[in-house]
Amino acid sequence: MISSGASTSILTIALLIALNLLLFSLLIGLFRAWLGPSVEDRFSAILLIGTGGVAMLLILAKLLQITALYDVALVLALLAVVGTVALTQSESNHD
Amino acid sequence: MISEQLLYSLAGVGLFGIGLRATLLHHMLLLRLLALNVCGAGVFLIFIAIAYGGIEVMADPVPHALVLTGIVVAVSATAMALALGRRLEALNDE
Amino acid sequence: MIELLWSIFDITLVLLLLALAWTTCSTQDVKRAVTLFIAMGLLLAIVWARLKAPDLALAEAVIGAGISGALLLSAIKDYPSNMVSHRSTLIEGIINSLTLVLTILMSWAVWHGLNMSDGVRLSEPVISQLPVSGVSNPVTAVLLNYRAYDTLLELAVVLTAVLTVLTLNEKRVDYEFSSPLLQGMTRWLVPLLVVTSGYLLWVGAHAPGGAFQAGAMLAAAMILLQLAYPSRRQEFNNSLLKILLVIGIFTFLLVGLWMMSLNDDFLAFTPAWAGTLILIIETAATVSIATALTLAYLGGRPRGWEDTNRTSRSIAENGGAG
Amino acid sequence: MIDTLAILAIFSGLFFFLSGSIGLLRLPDLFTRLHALAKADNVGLALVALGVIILEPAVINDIKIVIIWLLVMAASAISSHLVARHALRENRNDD
Repeated sequence: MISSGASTSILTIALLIALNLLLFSLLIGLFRAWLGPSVEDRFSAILLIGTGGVAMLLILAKLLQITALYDVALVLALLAVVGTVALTQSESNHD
Repeated sequence: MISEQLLYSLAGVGLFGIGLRATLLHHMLLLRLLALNVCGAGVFLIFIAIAYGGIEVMADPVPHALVLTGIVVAVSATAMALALGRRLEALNDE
Repeated sequence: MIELLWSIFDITLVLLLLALAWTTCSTQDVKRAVTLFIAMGLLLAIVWARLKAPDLALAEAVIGAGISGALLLSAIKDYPSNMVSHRSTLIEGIINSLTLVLTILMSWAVWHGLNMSDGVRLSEPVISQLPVSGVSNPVTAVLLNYRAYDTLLELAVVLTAVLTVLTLNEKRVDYEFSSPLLQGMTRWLVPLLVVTSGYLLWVGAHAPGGAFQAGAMLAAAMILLQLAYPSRRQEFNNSLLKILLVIGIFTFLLVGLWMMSLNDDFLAFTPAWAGTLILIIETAATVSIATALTLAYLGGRPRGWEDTNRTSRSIAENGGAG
Repeated sequence: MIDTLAILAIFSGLFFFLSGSIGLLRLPDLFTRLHALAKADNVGLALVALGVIILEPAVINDIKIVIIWLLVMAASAISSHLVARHALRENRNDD
């Protein structure tokens, strides 16, 4: 495993603060999922978690030195659209 | 600092409790199914929390493999339960 | 400082997870519960990543973002969405107190267990046997070599679940609308999904990945095709589907029996061939899992399935009449 | 020096993430919320990805991150379109 700049503590601290802020921003976004009112509103919060999750995985990959987490982020990005499509296609049918 | 193992396994216990309560309380099949899945996620979380050893240490791979099998089985069981529920609803409508 | 920041992150993540679980479980609104559940799945993927379990994060990302979202969202319309019901106060009280007691007991057990002396960690024997397992990713080694029995039975569980789905229902009615933008995207996204699925299958030997992740990815590609081209009625080749559905478990059994003839033990791989055998098994399993999940998403038999499968339909119809 | 640049990029990305999630929470209706979301999706993730690329020495991972960013951009555009269209159609059905 390549040990890079992440071993320096200033960078680690900065990345950790960034990680915390990202989680905080997801927390704010999740209030929308909780409040609603419509399904679309809730779903827009899920879209935010998808993107925020990708960003968090990128930073975590750097912090924990696990390169496989880039693959996880890639998968999340690839499949981000499938859930949306399932939501928007399935409901228009029944009314 | 508190140990991550303890924090995450307690969270797993919490998820299990929340899921179990809702499984017993709800009448509707789909909601019960979701609650059961939350329950399962709690169990997985306990496993993985115990496997975790620290930032620098490699985690124990055996619980990871167990939970991976568990996730596959959980998804299959969910799919099966959804099909059963759909059949049940269709029968109720008749 | 670093430890403090990690702790803040951990505690926030755990609280967010618990809050999401609570809201998922306490609402009576189906759509709300399903969306919150999907959000919880995505958050769980981050938790697995945080706990250094990239294999699980990968599986959870594929399942949470793709398969279970599609499964549950398409299932919503099978259920009435505004059925509000309550248990009587007495029963609710009993359930609440029982689960509370159980949760406290389990917390105590976990706390006590973690405080005991460190037992034997299984990771040491796993790592020491890794050179003869044929792969270098320990999780894949556990799944397909040391505990291959489990994975064989796991495939059997998947097959059983899908057979139940197929026996019970017809395929859902196709959707009516699609968007040209979506179709344009599907046209280049599906090949990308298929390539990534192959990559995950291949990389599983030495890094996180493997049959299940690859199979679920392939299934997501199929689901996307199904959703984006509703007007183009896909006629499935049903005999081919049946073969694909069982090819994984069949190959697994065949390899196991072959190894039994050589090494006197079911699924005891010869170290020199283990890598190749595992790849063969995983490829077959990927195809089977993808077929199984796609059929599970469709919610039942595709059209024309009965023509070769009359008995199961008559059973289902008798069940319906009775 | 390189690290400072990366931290700068990541934190400017975080600014967009935070404003995106605050917008998601505070804006009055679904369509404006989707508009806020696009900021986090496109610019926010782009800057975070840029920061991680600067920190990541392996070229294969850099390529992965660029692909992730492109995928998220495409997915966000399609998702917003589908969710908004779905909302419009459902409302018309209600009237």
